[in-house]
Amino acid sequence: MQEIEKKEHKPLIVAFCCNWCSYAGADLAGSSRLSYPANVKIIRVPCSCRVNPIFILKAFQRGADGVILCGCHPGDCHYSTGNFHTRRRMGILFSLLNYFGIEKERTRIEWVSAAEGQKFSLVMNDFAKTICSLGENRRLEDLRCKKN
Amino acid sequence: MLKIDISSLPLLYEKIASLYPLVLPIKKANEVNYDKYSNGAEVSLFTLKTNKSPKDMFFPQTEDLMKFKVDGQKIEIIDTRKEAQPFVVMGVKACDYKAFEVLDRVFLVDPIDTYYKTKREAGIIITLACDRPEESCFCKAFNIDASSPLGDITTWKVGDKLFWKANTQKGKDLTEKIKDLFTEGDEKTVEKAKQEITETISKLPFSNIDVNALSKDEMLDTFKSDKWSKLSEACLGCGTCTFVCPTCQCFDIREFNANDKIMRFRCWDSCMYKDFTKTAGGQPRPTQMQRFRQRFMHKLVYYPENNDGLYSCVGCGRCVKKCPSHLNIVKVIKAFGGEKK
Amino acid sequence: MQRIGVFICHCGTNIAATVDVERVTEAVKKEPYVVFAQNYQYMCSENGQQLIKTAIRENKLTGVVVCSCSPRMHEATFRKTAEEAGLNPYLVEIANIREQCSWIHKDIEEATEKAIVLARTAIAKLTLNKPLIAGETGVTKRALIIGGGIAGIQAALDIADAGYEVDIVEKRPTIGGRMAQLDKTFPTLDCAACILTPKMVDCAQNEKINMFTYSEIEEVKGFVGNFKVKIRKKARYVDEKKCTGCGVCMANCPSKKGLNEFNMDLNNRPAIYIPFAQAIPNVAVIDPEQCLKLKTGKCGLCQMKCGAGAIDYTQKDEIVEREYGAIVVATGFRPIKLDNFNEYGYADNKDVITSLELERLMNAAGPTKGTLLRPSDLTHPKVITFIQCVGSRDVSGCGKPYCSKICCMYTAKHAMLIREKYPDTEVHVFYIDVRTPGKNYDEFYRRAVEQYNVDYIKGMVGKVYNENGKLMVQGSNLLDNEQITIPSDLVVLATAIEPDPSVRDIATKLTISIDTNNFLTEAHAKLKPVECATAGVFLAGVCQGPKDVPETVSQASAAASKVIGLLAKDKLKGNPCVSHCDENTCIGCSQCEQVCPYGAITYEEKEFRIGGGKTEKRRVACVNPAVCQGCGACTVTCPSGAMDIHGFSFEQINKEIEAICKR
Amino acid sequence: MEKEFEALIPQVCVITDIRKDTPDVKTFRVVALDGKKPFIHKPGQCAMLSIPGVGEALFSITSSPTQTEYVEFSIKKCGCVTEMLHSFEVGQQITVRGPYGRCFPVDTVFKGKDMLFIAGGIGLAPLRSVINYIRDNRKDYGKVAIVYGSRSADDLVDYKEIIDEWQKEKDFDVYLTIDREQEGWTGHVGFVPNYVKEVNIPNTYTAVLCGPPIMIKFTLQGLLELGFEKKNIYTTLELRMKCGIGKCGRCNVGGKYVCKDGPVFCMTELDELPDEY
Amino acid sequence: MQEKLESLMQELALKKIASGEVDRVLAWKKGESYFDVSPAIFKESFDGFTYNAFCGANLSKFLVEETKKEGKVLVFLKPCDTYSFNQLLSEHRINREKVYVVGIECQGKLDINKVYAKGIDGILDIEETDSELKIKTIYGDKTVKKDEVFSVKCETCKSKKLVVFDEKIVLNEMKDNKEKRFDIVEKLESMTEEERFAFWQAELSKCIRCNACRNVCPACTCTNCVFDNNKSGIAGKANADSFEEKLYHIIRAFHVAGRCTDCGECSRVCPQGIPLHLINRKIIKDMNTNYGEYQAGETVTPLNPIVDFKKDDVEANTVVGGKK
Repeated sequence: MQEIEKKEHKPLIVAFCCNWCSYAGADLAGSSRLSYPANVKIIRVPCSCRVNPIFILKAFQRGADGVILCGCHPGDCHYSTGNFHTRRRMGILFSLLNYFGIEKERTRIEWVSAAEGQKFSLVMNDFAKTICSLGENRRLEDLRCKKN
Repeated sequence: MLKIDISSLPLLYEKIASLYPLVLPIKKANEVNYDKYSNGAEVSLFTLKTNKSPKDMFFPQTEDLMKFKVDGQKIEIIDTRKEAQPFVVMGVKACDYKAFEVLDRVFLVDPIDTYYKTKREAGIIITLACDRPEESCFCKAFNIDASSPLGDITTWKVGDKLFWKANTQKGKDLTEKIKDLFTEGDEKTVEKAKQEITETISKLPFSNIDVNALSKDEMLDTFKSDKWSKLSEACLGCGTCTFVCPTCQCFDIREFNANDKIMRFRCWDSCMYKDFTKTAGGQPRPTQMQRFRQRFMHKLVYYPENNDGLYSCVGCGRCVKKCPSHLNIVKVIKAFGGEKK
Repeated sequence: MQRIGVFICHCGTNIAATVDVERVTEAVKKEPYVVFAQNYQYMCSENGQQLIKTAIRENKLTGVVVCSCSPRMHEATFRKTAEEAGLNPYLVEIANIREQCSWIHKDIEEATEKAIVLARTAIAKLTLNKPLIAGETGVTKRALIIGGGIAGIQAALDIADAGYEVDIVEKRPTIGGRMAQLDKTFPTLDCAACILTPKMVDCAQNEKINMFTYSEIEEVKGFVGNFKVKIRKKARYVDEKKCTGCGVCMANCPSKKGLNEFNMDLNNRPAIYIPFAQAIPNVAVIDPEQCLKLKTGKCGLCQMKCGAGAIDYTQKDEIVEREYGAIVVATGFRPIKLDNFNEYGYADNKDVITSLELERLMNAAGPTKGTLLRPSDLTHPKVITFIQCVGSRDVSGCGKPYCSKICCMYTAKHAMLIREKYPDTEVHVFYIDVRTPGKNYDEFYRRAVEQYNVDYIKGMVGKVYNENGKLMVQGSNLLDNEQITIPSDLVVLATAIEPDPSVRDIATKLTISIDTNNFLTEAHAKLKPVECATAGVFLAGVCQGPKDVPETVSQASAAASKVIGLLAKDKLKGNPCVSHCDENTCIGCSQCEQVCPYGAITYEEKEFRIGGGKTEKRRVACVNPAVCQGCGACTVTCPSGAMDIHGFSFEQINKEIEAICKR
Repeated sequence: MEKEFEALIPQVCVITDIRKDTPDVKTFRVVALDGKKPFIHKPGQCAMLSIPGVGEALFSITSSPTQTEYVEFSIKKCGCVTEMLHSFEVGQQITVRGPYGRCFPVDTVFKGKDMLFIAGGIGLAPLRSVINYIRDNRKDYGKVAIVYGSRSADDLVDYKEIIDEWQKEKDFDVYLTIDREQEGWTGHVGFVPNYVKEVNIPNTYTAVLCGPPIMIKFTLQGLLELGFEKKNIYTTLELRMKCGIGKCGRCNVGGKYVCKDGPVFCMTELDELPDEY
Repeated sequence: MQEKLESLMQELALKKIASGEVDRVLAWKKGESYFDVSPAIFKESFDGFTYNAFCGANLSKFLVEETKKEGKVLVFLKPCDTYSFNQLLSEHRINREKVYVVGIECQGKLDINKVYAKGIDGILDIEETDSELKIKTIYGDKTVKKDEVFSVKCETCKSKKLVVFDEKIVLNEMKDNKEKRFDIVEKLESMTEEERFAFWQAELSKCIRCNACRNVCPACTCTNCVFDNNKSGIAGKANADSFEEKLYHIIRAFHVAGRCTDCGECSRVCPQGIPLHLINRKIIKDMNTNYGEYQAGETVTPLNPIVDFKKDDVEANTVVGGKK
């Protein structure tokens, strides 16, 4: 038992949140005191469509174990069409990553509105749980970024 | 002269690998390259041309030079050089072996490149005589005898046997440690095989190349020749030729910002890349023709000029096979008259 | 060398209770470029801000990180603080250690760790921040109003009153819109025409107002303050300047079988017509679909009879190009089509009518000259049944899920008016709920019930069918819990309203968003109800959501005040966090242009030096910073990486990722 | 194992002084961590400075070998490394390796000669080393003439040193010029190549040129017109360099590696090289 | 037949040059042997002009630079090359007015490496018939059926339609083979995540980062690639860690998504035989399945699936790369 505890890897999750909906949703989760794991770290972007696939790969390279994108619900984008683009791009990217054998569950996209603090917290808890069960990201790691 | 059944080679690999790391042509995902032997690896020793040359073993495509830790205004340098452990490279062909001499003349002249030197000293090279040269081979043009390469140990494949001969002390020491796998071999069989190979080589389509016939014009005339633009017109500017070449040694020094340190490493670079010589201030070789010319001028003119006439090409033919546009040094040599009349 | 100051807010105990602010302060001091770190009770307070200002001055800070609440809360505050201390406001970054940290984590250790990471990330980003200066653009001092209904008219008058030029573009031949069709208005029962027509006349007479009736929007380019709009003036075949509105042409027109749109198709009009007597402009228009001259070439009567010589059969559509600083969209509504509601028998029975048709039937200028006669046999209906919520609050998919908002009140109005004028008439109203919030609204409804004895039945109507010339209205009375059938002479459907279909096209041209019900989306449901996400475009009236006249008028005035506020500025300050293109890298592939929701990207052929004294012409993307809103869609689409965005640059986000992942 | 010296591994040095020479040129004084001069060099040689995480770049050493306390680099802001260097404050550590390259032939060819130094802008940096070397070994050399020009008075690097020291030196003629008229400037106005012709230095001098390519081109023309011989004209080349030890192949021009065989070249040598610098 | 085609092409080229209609001709030139063909510009001399089963190179990308020069160029494009040409037109990379496009017949191109793989080496000469290669080697004569040595891109030819041309030379019917286009992709999809990972790890670990795939790719016409641009944060030349190759190929595939015409040049030129086209083809397959059939380059349109969208697109999480 003890050994298992020692080996337990604390996953790191990078969440990209759009400024208008999901970041506000996260704020609401905060002001509603709805907790989610501390290893979820949020990066604010103007719109989910600002998230370049390079950012996602970079996060994995640097040691993230899961990457989640949050944006306004389709149709509610502050910039009217941004998240529609995100949806396609990420559909293609996530599928491609999976095609390369990277676990599908490591990448996720969720639509969280400014009013959905509850959802934000639920999503993050769920995602963190999923990543925990997947364990450390080994298939898209960069050994140079590991501690030694 | 020793010999071993080709069918027993797996035993030999195991045995050597139990003593030293063993590197030899291994087939992975359908392609043969030099790779570290491990149990279960698909060894393809007799593949004539590995995609990459064995220069990788001494001058790796990417090599850490040092690390830095930065703390405020302070910098700490961490030397990452390791004491090189002996290792064995097996199956090196005559051309690739000759290429080490070309590299030595770059890395081992003052100031000595210790990264290269330590590996070069630690490496035990087992060469393999060619038994079935291909149409892209033209090592003979550079006076390389594919039938009897040098190295610490030379091997020949004759029929179902591999003949083994140690040339140097390093080679002899290794042989000593594994000699129970061998039986005594007959020198004459090898001699006969050598003759056959030499004969085959003379039949190769490129056997008419004669670098001595290369026009002995003034260097600058060759440089200014209008042939270059025609020769290079299909060049894509990729680095395939340079990266498969056993003698190309251009490198870049770059840094990687890892999480807790900065790693400075060097990696192969190619004079064919457009950013190779580019600076904020300008670009001395702005066109692909100039970059193409630089590569071949370097191989056929500049390098020999600095190295007692030794060409920086060993006729391995990899660029002939691999260039996406089928441009290669043979065409250049021929364009400048390097053909037997 | 950069000099960064980090300020950690306790937010009373909101942060300090779970985050060890002292430890965060010590930790950030070790980060590169940080020369100053301090924590304080309330950073956003006067004292806290003063502290920041002092530190900026004393330590010559080149950047500030505030670890506090969400940037959505106080980013603007701290930017202003920095600016007051002489630091570019965009050299301020916020680390959100309240909403994203102290409020959601209980464990002090964990929360402190995270706060440090968040601070580190903000510092990392800040090292790449560039001072940004908001660009300025001029403002064309003229507004465009799309739609000439009461919303458009009110907005136009308000804006004109402030001294700015206004253009109204109305697709119909006259302004006035739906309100002109109404008979009386609730809750005061004054005549719609009496209160509307003076406003219409004002519009016509106001020097500042320019009307483009019978015109449509062809193309919209540009951006807030600088819109360039092409207006298509459809051919009227009547010279507006010459026509006196005498009506001789109408009398002489032989083709009289056109449906009168103004009267909800309840009667006919000639091919050349003036929609109604008080039309503004009072100018005739020829319906080309109906006009014999235009269709067959034979006729020309009107031209012969016209004393003013205003008729011109050769007239063509004309495109006018105008510039505007702001745009108000007031495209209004129409009643929904009732194709999905066979149960009410609207298509089969002439005497099942919509409320708007009833308005016309009751109007003195309507087809029956104001006498309430039922359409089938022009007799006076004795029993009238109103059915409410026809197509409204309908989640079955046949109608609209929303409440059309005006039906309860106008039904009460109709019922009351009928009972007033024809006391012998029996009036029944089927309703689901009666919603009458609004000043004097409930009183109005109660008058209908109490004073005029209108029979309100809570329940839905299942079917309306014709039995021996009587319309049988079968419904349920929920209060008495019984099925009832009311034989009626006239059935009036309180039909749901929907945005005018032209709004879709307008929305596309203006790049403003539309919700699932085709209503235009305001920038914020509560705080920006008349603004659009697209700067410089404002909403008025039902195009944004169901509204009655008073509400429409107030929204129109609100939109007008926003427009006036905008036009009053000589320069507009833009958001500097916008895209920009590295022209040396751009290959002109046009992908970014495709994804830009604002049309902010255009392409230009530019001359570039390529070395050796030579130049090369290349097609490169150019971003109009005044139009760009900074979403970043282009940055990801760009394959060459030429597109980047200030404030959220490639390098900045990369740096943030690196900082977050550092363990 | 005692690790062998590796030319690619730098030493950590520290910046002990930063002097702002012009709006975009700063001179950095650098010593090793032990406070001593990091290496012994010859005039005209270069060294590789680097800021880990930012990059490495080659700079000519501006201080004279006769300066035994420290080395100095005059650096113009023009790229990411230089920009970073400019933002540094005293006490900052950087890494240094070198010296690299061939120096000016101060102990052979230049000995006993009359010297003409022509520099434009930051081109004075490598020459300052030679000039000061000559000052410190005055008896070994003949007369010295210096023609130095820049865009404006503010852009004249080391102006104070020139005024205070060089101009006062015996047998030193210093000619300063700026490209355009400027308030407060009483000296010569005009481009360097023209000024060189105007001051009319005897063609028996040995000339050393350093500056932007366009200046070199026209000055060289001018010198040849004045009857200077190519074998008496020297210049320095600047190319993209990475390793500094003639191995990485980047600065290869003809058979030469600029980092190893240069950067100092005699004009006669350059004539034999392909025109790719 | 091959010779007939070749001579017709040459005739046309000569005619167009003689009439002054075009200034030069972009075609293939024979080098040291039958299969040694390079793209080349012909102007005065047509020495070495050739068109045979080894003329696999897609000439469309050369036009980006060619059309910047003076004068009009005549180019021979195979059916799949015409798609690239159209795509480049969509991206404003080629000046159409400066090109005279001659669409030519293609019965599938061959891969000399597949000949080698059959154990045939020391090749001196090759004679091509309609269905076979007669190969003379120093180790004896061999015969190989053409359809056994089709280059990867031609094994599953997506289309033999010439989508753009000013003139065409087609003597025989051409057959595509698009039914099998996604077979290997599907096979990979049916593997488990772990197997797929192992497959790609093995393939990509061979990558030597020579950039041949990028430099040959007609969709990669950036003058300043993100991998060369230090500002991008991912600039790199080294395959320093297994991550780098993945990053390189994923980002490259993503950057050409929607613009890749599936011409297969990347796989043809890879010196390490990495089936790079399978990456792009997966994206094409995903886009076809989820966002509607689309073939880049079929028409000149800048609107491709990656810049387009529908309001009711499938959710990104539901698009999967294959089996769990």
